[in-house]
Amino acid sequence: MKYAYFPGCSLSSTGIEYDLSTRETARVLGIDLWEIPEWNCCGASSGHLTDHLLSLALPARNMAIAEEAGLDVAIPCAACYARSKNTELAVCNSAEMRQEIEEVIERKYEGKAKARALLDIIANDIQAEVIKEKVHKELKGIKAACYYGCLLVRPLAVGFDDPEDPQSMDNLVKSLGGETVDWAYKTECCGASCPTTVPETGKKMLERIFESAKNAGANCLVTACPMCLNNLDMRQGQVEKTYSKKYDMPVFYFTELTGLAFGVEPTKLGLNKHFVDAMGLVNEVLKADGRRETA
Amino acid sequence: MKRVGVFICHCGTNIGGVVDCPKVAEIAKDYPGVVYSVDNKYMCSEPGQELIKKAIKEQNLDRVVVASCSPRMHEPTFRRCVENAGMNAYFMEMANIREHCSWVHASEKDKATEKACDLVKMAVAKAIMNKPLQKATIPVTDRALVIGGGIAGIQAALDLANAGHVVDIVEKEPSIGGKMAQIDKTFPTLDCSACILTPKMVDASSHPNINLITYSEVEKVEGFVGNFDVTIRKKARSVDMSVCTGCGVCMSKCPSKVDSEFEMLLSKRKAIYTPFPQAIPNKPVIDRDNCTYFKTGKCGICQKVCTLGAIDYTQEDEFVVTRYGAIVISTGFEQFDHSVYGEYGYGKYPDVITGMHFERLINASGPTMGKIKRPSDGKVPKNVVFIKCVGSRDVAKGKSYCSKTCCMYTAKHATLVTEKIEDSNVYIFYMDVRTGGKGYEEFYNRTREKYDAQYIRGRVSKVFKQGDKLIVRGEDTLLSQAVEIEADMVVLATAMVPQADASKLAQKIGIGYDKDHFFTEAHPKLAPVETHTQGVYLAGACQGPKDIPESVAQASAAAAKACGLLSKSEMLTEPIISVVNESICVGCGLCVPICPYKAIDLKTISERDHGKTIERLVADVNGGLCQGCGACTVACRSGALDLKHFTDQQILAEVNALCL
Amino acid sequence: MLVVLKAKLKDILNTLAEEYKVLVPAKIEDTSKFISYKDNVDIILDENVKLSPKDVFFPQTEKMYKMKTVKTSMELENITDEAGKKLLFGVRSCDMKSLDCFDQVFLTKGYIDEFYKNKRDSVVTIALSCSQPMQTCFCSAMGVDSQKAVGADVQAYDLGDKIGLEAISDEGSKVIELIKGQLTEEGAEVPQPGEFYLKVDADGVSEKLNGMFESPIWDDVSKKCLNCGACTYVCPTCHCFDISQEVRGENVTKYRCWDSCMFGEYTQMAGGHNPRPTKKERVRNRFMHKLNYFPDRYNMLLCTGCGRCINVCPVNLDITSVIKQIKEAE
Amino acid sequence: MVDLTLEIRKTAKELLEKGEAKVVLGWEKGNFPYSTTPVFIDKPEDTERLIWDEYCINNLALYMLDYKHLDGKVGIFVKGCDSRGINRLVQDKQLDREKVILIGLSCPGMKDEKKAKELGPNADIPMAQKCQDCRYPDPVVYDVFLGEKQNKKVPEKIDTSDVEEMETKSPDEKYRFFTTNYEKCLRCYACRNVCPACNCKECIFDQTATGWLAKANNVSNNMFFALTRAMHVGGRCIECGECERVCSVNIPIMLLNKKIIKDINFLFGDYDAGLETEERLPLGGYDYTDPEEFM
Amino acid sequence: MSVNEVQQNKEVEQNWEPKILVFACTWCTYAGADLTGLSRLQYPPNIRILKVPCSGRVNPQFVIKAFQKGVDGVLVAGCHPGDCHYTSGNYFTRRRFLLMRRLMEYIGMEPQRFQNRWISAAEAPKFQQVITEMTEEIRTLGPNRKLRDDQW
Repeated sequence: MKYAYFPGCSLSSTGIEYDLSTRETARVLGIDLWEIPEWNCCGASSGHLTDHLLSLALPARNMAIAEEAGLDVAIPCAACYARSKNTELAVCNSAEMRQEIEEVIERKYEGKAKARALLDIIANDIQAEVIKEKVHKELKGIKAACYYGCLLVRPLAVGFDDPEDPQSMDNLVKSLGGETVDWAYKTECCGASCPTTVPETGKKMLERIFESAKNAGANCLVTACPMCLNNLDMRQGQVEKTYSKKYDMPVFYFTELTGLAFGVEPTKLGLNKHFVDAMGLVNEVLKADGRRETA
Repeated sequence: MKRVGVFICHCGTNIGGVVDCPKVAEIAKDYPGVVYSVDNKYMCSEPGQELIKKAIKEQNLDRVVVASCSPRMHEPTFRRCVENAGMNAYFMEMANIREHCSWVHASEKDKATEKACDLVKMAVAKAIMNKPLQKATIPVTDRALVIGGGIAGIQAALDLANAGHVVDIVEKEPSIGGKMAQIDKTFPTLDCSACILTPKMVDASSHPNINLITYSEVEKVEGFVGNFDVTIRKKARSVDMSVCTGCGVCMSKCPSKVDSEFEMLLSKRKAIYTPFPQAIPNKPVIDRDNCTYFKTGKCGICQKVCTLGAIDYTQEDEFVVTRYGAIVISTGFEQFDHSVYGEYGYGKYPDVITGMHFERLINASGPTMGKIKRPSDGKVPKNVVFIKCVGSRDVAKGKSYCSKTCCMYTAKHATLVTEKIEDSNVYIFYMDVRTGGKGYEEFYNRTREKYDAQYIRGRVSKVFKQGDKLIVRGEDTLLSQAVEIEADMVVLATAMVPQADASKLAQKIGIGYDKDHFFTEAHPKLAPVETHTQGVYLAGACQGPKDIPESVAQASAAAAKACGLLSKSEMLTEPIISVVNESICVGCGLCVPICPYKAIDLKTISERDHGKTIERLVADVNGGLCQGCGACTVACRSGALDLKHFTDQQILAEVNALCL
Repeated sequence: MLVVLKAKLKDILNTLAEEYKVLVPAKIEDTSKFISYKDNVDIILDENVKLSPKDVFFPQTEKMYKMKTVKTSMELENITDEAGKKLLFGVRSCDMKSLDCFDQVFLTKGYIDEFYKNKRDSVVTIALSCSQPMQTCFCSAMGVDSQKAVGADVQAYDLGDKIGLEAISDEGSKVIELIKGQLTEEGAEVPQPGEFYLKVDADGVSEKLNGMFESPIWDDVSKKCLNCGACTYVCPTCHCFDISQEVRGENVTKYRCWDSCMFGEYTQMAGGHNPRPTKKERVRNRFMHKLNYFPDRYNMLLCTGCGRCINVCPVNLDITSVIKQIKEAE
Repeated sequence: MVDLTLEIRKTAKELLEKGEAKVVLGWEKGNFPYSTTPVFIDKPEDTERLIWDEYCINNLALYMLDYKHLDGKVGIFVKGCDSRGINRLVQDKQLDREKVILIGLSCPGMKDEKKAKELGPNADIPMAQKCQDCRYPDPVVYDVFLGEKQNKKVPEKIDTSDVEEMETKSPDEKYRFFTTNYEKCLRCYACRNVCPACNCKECIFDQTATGWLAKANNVSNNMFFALTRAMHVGGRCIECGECERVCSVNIPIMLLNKKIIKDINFLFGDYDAGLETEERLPLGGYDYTDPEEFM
Repeated sequence: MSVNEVQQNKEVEQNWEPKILVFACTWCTYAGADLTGLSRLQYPPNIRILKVPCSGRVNPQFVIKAFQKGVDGVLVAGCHPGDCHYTSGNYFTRRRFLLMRRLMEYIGMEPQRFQNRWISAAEAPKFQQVITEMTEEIRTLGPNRKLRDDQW
């Protein structure tokens, strides 16, 4: 199983632990990730605010390179995945758009290379048994509130799971031996840029997420989007101060959990880089004798 | 040359506003054959028709061309008009210069006038070629078929039976009653639904002229008005109806329990069951999918306990073919499958239910004996939230139309909640409140004032569980702020859609249906209960969302129409049928497989052929069966087969009239 | 006799083209007929054209006059042929003889067909003798001299690589005058035609047919005929026509068009009666008309032996065999 | 060309003498070496006139229309195309199969009579166009068979290379090709009268009163005649090529018929007319799964 | 008379308007056209609707005759397969006109000039759209000379 790998800007900077854990997880699962040479930024939210053709052409160049290599593209970050998928659909659905894009990127792109969310690959393509088999250290003690965010599973054409009630991350965490909780804010927006631009509204949105996760009995949040992790992890302290609440809920990338379960060194996964201390829970999990007899 | 009279209608300003009618009348004077051409404000009005009759006499016209609205609307009117003046009805030809001209070319007046002239020219050319036709008579079988045994079907059957006609009601479910049997109270009078329905059901079952054919479906419909040969599949009940007295022993003894569809899966029924206590016929039927005997071959308790030996596992589906003169379709509606609205959490949260579930909860003979209890934990809910327009008025995910009845039954539900549960709070999310019937507005106001139901104008964006509460998040557009309500129970007022197999039934019978699969009436205003297929009538929600008063009114209307048809032993048929010119026909039989009504077959004729009498095959059209589609005329290479009123010559004349 | 090299023929035609609209026998779209002369035209001199020149004088569709209905009255408008003299070059004796037959029908016996007459008078003909008759030719048997055409304005002789010209009528001498410059005077005598493949002896046929209306041979003869109109439409002497009209709103054009006795509809009467209902009557009528009725009326056969009907008949029904059968019948 | 003439004469003589057949249809020599002509023998001694050579190209099936009311049987020699002509008449109910005794002959392919006229008798004369395209040299139906069958490997499908080549042309080129051809059409109706599929009692072109086609000869009316006849024989044409052979002005009529046959094969499934008499005709029925192009 | 461009351009300047004949089946397309009128959906005034009981009644010969008489485009429209009031009329229409369209294109008629569409009684917007599109297509093609009998 070989994929072209598109890390995207976040995974080379603020979301570095997402990149580290992705590579580790792929190594263990035997997924060969071929990083797209000189990939360019997918344009994320600013791209399609400025110009529609620009927002399609940017990811198209990366997809074109992957297509020349005959590979589908594995994309961890939700925003990059959404942009790339839109480009792929635009090219497949209209010949004129494809021609326009090909003129801009001066390459051929017929839409044969498919944009695939990393979560979709690991949770849906790879059988649960294969994952269980690879689990070295069951995640006893993890009660995760799986947070998909508003971009990963919507709209229907782009998403790979039920837009209202997605289950793929939940199933993955369960096959890693962890527990998940049923809570209402799975797909509610984390505020994206609001916490920085309109802080009171942004913090209110985050507070509601933490509140709902807390009520549901979760002791940590799991996400697949660097923007969401930023907001949930970095701003948890400010929200606690503003609303004088105590959450201290670590926020993981799902690839960190898979790495952890596969027995990879926590620091190799970047688990020590979180704002809300994650190592406490991690050590608890490692201590709990969930160790499996086998290696 | 035929003397043609041309009459251009202004239709008030509908045509006159765009088409220069006097000019068209003037130009028409020069068309070959036209001897009299005049325009008038309203041709279809009394003075307009008088004008035509006078002109026919004074100018001794052979043909009349009326340029006005669509023939689908006033062709019968003008045919009768010319007939009264002594001219053959089929000498009248119409040019549609309203729907096809003035209304659609409003901004291009002169082009529209030019087009009107062309259309009149075509009509004149065709009229000249028209031959006198007489309506033929075909026998009418004095028996009616009602498809669907809900309130509409029952009402139609009763009216037909009281008028002395024999009626068969075919009902898919084991008992008649339809959706109304599930309902508790009816708005706006709040009288109990069963109390007004069951007497009619009893009347229907005991009426000498009505036969109930329940647990059966229409398999095939052949023939035509007055002579519909309908094949009905009587599904195997596994109970011999003639022997069974409905004592109910078998039902009590039957071990296997199944979710009851009638109770909206809120409670159980047995594998051998009657859908509800007041079922008519009150004799059980075995649900073969869930009966252990049919699944594994063991059990058979019901047969053992039945003292009269009425249980018969070997029963097979039975096909009955009967001839009917008229068909009334009243197959009713179903609730819209709103699982597309994941955001309401239906199916995930048991306390999010639909209006019909609520009807069963408040129904005295329902699963909770009338006590409103939450399906999840059986507690009596305090805060009940109603969400209207679920699936209706939503082009993106649901249906584009308004389902008409939800506003009223949601108001009714709100009233009943406040009545039955003290200090309960009722919230209703709505876009608009539509109270278009007698006493409806007053009922709605009473719900708001006396029963202080909270009407919140806004849509609900999400329903999610928090603890054992259901948080309903929406917006209140009047206060323009977000709203969150902790509810104990949420009731969705889902849209009304036709039965899932409506389009299949329509294709079997040969009637039209619209994009939402509601059956298409002949004309929304002028013929709401008729269909384009003569002898087939519509009643109730199968034709569009409707409440009970309208369904009953439509049912009686449909019955009246059917009575009009069945009252005569013969009826006049459209003379527009195919006819064979035997001198040209060579008997090749290419036309025979074309006819969908099997109206053509080959017959042997004998004739003199140069001194010898010879016998040869020629095609023969059965005038009664032929419906005049004309597909056979194209298959006939030598033009021996022609369709009256749309003959090759007539159509060629119309085409030639266009030539430059 | 005045002579010109065949190679030089084009110059002759060019000079004539200044005076007349010249029509020449040529190959076109893998059939051959008389078409207006242009220099890229593929002229045929060694055999007769497949479609006879009769449509120059008696076109397949000939507009007669136009009518326009105005209110209740009607205006008539005559149609005149486009002006200008025509010159028909290379007409064979058999086709010239057919013109002779046409003249009898259209110009004699007290009735002049204006349409035909205008066309006939406006055409000057240069007949051409046949050096080698085609396989299906039998004009001599029909009393036609293949070397000397009847009624031609100029008689041309095929002298191998040269063509000899001899003015017959004064119209013809005018033509010769025009091209005199390009002609040289040479002593040459009229060549004798080659040997005919088809041998048939037609004399006495007309008289014999008088009593043969009910003869059984017509059954045999007509059995294989398909009753199509091919023979009548390529035959230079067939002149049956029908009159019809084309209606366009209030404008009507009356026209004359070829018809064929072979078609059933030709004799279809109002009320459905048809005096010639089956192909037996029609085939008999075709031969009787050519070999009996026409000679009775105009004492000349209505067949000039051009052989086109034999050439084109789908079932090879051969008039010469029919003549033989008539002669042998008792 | 194996000489069956003697066998033919013997068979015909037996049929007539035993009274099995009232008349025998065959070919006899015409006035020219290249012309044979149909002959109707009803006396045993006349069977000497029957011959079998490489010019017996006429399709004799059509003559059965004249024997519809003959009380007694008719013997008829049938090549491959003639036998399909018989099936055509039987399927169109114009011929009662019992009324005809079919004597089958395997056909080696007949010579082109028109070429023979041009090239003279001693040149080697090519095979007629209709025989070059022939796919059924052996009769598909017969009662008696003379000589041996060729069992030639029948080309699977009708050769429509000329049709495909025409289809590649531009609209104006195609129109110019067909109008120049049909401009010279004399409307002599030979193609109609020779066609076994044109077995109407009275053709619409013989009913000018109805107004389908005026008698005037111009390219527009000639095209109406050509297209209408092509549609009328659509799905029933047995590809015998007689229409093209008998056309007095050599119009390539089969180009139209073959186009319709190609389309029928493509649209409604392969169908060869005249192979049997029971199957439903392509235009005599429909299928729910017919290609949908009118949505 | 093969296509002569000169006459075609001459006619275009004389503000030629495309003339399109529409064969509409009474039960569906004619009713659809009525509904287009009822809903006041505007479309170009170049079509002339000829009512036939069923699209199955339309003989391909009418189409050729229309082109002979100088029409620039022909549309044959009927009910969607399965909706035919006579159950199977339009199935035959589909078979006949699948062949006819290809034959007309084969002899050189531009495909846009002869179209077939299924338009039901409820599809007023589709009727408007089909007519508008077809009129534009034919306007760009110019007047039709092919098959036209303009000898008179």
